Amino acid sequence: MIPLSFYLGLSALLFSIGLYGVMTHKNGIRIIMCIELMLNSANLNLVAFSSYTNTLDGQVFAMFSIALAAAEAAVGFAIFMAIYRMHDKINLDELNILRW
Amino acid sequence: MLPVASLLILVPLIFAAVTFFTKTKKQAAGLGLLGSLATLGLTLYAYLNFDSNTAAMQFFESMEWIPSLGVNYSVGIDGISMPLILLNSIVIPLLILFSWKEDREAPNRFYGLILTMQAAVIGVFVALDFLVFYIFWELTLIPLFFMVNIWGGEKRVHASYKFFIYTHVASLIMLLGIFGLFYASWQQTGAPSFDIRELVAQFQFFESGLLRDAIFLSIIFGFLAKLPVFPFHSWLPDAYTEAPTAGSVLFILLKIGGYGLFRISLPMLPNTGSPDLMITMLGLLGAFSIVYGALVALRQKDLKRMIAYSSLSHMGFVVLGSAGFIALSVSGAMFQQFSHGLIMSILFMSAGAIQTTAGTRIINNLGGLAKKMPKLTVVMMVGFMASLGLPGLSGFIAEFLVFTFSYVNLPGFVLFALLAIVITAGYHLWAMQRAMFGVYNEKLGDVSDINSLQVFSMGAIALLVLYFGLNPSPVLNMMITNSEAIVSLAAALGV
Amino acid sequence: MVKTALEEFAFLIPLLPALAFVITFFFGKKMPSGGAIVPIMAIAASFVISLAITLGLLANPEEVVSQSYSWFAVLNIGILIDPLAAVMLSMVSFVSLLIHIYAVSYMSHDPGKPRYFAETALFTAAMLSLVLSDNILQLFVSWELVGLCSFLLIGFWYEKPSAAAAAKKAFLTTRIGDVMFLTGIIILTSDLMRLAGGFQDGTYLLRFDEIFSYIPQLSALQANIFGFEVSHLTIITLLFFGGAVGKSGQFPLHVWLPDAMEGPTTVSALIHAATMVTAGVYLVARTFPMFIAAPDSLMVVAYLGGFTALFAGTMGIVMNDLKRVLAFSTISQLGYMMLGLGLGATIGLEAVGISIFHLINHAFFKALLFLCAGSIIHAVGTQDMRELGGLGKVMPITAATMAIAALALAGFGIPGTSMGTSGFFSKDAIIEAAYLFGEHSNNWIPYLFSIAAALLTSVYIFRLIFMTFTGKPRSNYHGHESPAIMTIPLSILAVFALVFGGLTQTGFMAFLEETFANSFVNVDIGSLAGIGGNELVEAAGHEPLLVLWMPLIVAVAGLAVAFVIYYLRMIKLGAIASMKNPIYRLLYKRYYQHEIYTEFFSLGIVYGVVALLTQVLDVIVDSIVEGIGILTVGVSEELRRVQTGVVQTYAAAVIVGVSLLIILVKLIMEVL
Amino acid sequence: MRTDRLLAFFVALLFTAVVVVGAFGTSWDTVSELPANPADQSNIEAIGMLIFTQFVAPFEVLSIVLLASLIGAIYMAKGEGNQ
Repeated sequence: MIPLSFYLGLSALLFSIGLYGVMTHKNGIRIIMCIELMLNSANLNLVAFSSYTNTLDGQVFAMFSIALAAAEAAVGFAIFMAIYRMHDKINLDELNILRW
Repeated sequence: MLPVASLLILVPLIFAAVTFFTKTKKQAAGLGLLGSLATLGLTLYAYLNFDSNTAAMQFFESMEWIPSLGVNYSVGIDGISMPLILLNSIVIPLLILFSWKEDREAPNRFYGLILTMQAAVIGVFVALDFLVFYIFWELTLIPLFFMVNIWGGEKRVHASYKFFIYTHVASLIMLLGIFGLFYASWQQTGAPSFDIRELVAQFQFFESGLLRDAIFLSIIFGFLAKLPVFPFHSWLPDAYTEAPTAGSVLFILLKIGGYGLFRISLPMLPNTGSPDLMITMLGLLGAFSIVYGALVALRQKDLKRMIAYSSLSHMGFVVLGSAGFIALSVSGAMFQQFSHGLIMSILFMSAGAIQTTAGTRIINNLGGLAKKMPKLTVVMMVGFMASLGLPGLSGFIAEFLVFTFSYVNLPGFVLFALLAIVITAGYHLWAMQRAMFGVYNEKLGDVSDINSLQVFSMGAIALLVLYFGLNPSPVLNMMITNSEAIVSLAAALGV
Repeated sequence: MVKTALEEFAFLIPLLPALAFVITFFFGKKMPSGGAIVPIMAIAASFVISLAITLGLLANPEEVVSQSYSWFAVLNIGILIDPLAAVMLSMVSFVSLLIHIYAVSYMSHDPGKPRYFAETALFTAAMLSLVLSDNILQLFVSWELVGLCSFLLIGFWYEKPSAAAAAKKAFLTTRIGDVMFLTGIIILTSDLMRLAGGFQDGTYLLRFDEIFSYIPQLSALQANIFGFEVSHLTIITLLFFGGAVGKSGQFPLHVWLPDAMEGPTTVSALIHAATMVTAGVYLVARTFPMFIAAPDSLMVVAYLGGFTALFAGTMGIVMNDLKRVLAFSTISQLGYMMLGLGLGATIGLEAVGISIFHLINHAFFKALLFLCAGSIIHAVGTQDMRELGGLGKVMPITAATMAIAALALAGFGIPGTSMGTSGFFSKDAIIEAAYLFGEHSNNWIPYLFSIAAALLTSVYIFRLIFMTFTGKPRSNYHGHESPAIMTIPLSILAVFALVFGGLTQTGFMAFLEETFANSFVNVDIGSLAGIGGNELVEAAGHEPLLVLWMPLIVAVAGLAVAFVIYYLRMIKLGAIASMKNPIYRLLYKRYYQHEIYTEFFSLGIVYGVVALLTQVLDVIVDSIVEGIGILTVGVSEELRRVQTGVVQTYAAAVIVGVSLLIILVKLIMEVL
Repeated sequence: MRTDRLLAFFVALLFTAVVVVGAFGTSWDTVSELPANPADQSNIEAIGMLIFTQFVAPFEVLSIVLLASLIGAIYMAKGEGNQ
């Protein structure tokens, strides 16, 4: 049987990839995609724990989390569209009006 | 019997609230005067019904507030607080009369803040619960901050922030000490309590000497910064100088630092880990403040700043007398608080009157004012003479008691502080000679004497200074009763 | 019966002038001549009461008037009228009364009359209260109050900058002495508390009888100062004497007294000649049992007094200002009184007698001298002797009375008889005592001081007389004799200056020697002297004839010198009395004390230290506080750059933070 | 730019290392054997039951959140100008 740790390791790897993407990319769309990746790695954790502890709560949570991810993506893209209309770009590096 | 202690807080507070909503200056000043007179009436009622032969709490009231934390709303008056309440209630109506004819913006707020201040200060004096005490303690900051910030002089913003932040930080450190006291006592007794007297009594049972020292030092730091004494005085010259006359007088009436010293710190003092060290520290701070304040005052060019430093010098007596730690030196310190409030009120009112009429407070730019302002000169002379400790005026009684009876335990410090007497006389006379005597400085133009209301208010305080200098017993007796209680507590513990 | 009834009124002695002060101060403007009548009536009443009590006391010196009331805390106020206080009371109220009457005319043109009379009334009240206090604290309180009145009255013409400055100087200089006095009281109180084991109900520790009863224990207490073992009693008495030095203008705190002449002449006569300046002498006399029981203290008193007598005399001979000559003369005579007290080391209680005798006589003739000077100034308008001359014809009464006063000051009289001016009997007694002291202890310095000072006294006072009243006017002025209201007090004082000493000589001394043996205090001076290591001898009577005549000889010599130089003008003064002559310049500049004190001590040292303290310490403390504020703002200014506004940075920071936190927690868990 | 990427890489690496070490270093309190039921691998019915019984309240809240975010997203994406 595959130990739980392997799942966790995989999820950590996925999360890190998403993180790396968030940190390096400038395009908002890409960043949202990377965030999705991170979310899904978390979902993977939930499901894994759910299976290995023989309860279903984790899977239910994963469902909720997916639904929330959808909402987040929807709002996120909508925001980017609004930004795009204002600035003609969605380069997050230059959107630093909250600086200092 | 009336619940005087609560009424003394409530009456000025209600009047303050109403005053804030008045529209004209007349209404505001009138309501302010009415409120302060009502407070004075209550205080006189309390004073006449006061028994000065017992150190016990009188007019005691208590109500549960937050039972789970042992917080009660409990108030009462004893010989430590009675004279200070009296001082406050006497000076505030006179202060309102003094500024009656001055024109200023937002008079409703001005008089409202004065009454708020009175309520807050009296609240500190009557509170017997640490939480109530602390709430009123912090409440005093607000009127003073706005007094300086709105109606102050040129550098008012800086001065007000400096004062606020400085003493607020000190208060927070004091709050830490209070919490330490609270938790340690909770651990000791198993029941939470914020009662000042109980916590102070519990203090001696804490096992760790380090804990006791830490609690004592953090609490006394709040008091020393509020008094203030060297080296915690930096806020004083700026705030006192930049404040309007009424603000300076309110600062003078802010006697809560010394009050805390007598109410909380002194009973704790013998039970600290190293009482001798603490007494030496206090004695040193006190004696040094006396000499230091006098020396720095000698160098000031601004009349008001000079008075501010002289106030610092006087506050040294409070600490030195407390450190002397025998009944008469402690009551001398208490009396110094009382008499200082009266004397400094006169001095700040005089400086304010000079600034209003002559337009400057720089001593060298004045000169020969006595010719144009004879009434002011007489009253101011009384104030100055009292401030330099002339016998027959109240300042001397305090200084004599502090010096003479602190000498028993702290001879070296007293001899050092005695140096200040000549210096004190020096700067007072120098200022008097330059500003009031000599040839009239024609550049000042046509100055007029103080108006009759001002003569009345300053004259009344001057008469009180004289009265308490000749017959201090009406307030001194209750102080002695209470300081004997404080000191005998220490003696019972074998300190 | 009569006496007990009088005792009931004793409290009125200081109270009436105090009331007069209040009335004159507030309502004087509405009364004729500035309300002068109120203080005059009050002081007259005080004088009558004092005199009546004194007369009662003369009959029965054992039964002194003594009343004590609780004041505040454990301290009291009270009245003690023993022989010492009684004579002082009578003198003070009498002289004050005469000067008040004189001042009605003298001050008649001054717009500040109500203030003047109010302040002199207050002064009289304080002075009387000083004299009759029965405890050291009340004495100190009154002591300070007379100082205040002196300050106010010197600065009476406050618009004159020199007057305001002189007032300040007087107050500050005496304040130095006052601090010493106060320190003495503080040490005394704490010692007494220790010895008595705290305060008992009903006993007032600071009352003189209590203090005196602890003298042996006090002298047994030893303190170590700079390696010297010193008795507490010595410290206390020297500190008291420090107060007396300030108040009575002894070297080195005498500098204020000549400047104090800026006040009205009546003030100089009242305060700076007759009454206040003698308070120091009174203090030492009052606490004489302590002084005699303290080793060395009386020596200091004697030497300083003798030195001051001589030192002030040297400056007196070169002054050109009428009042300044008299001021230096006052300092010199006060030195005699101190010397007389200091000689108590040899002659015991008699010292109080001769010293106070001189004090009283001096009050009469010195007040008279000042009032005469005032009469001249009032008439002529100048007080520079170089501009005067030949006034004897214009102002005969003034000239005659002033000559009498000068004779009294110089001490003219015939030894061995009761023929002589007042000053003769008292000054002679002091000089003889100094001789006795020299013979007894083989220490002739006090005697030499006193005899040299006697010569100088005679020279400067007759110089004044000759320069003012003889010869021709040296400037244009129109003098006239003063009105009767001024000359009558002059005449009364002249009578006293002439005959008081001769009439009361023996009785006075005997009366005063009862001071410390009566129903209030009863101390054995002889045994106290033993404690202090002072050997007493039986007093005078067997000195060589030359010694008895010596004071008169030097007085006549002084008169002769003054006559030759200033009347006959046989010696050209131009060469000697010029600023080129270093001795003359030294004397004229008053030994440069003013320069030394103001520039060296006060400016150089005190001001320098103050500057240092202020500039450095206050700035440091303040800048620490301000610095903390600036630091906080500065650091946050830098720290806020962390908020880049870029989401990725925040994400990275969060992740790094979480990771590091986990590692940290893990590490801590490992260690524990 | 390069340093940024490198930095990001190290941050990600740090995080991976921490989590992986944590995951492998911990003894997880899991069931010893996964419930092997070859016949019925699906647990959708059980999940559905849970959602509509125990977790019904969060489910309802979530539906509102979804709705709200949808409306918000549409509103924002549409923009103000082009009706």
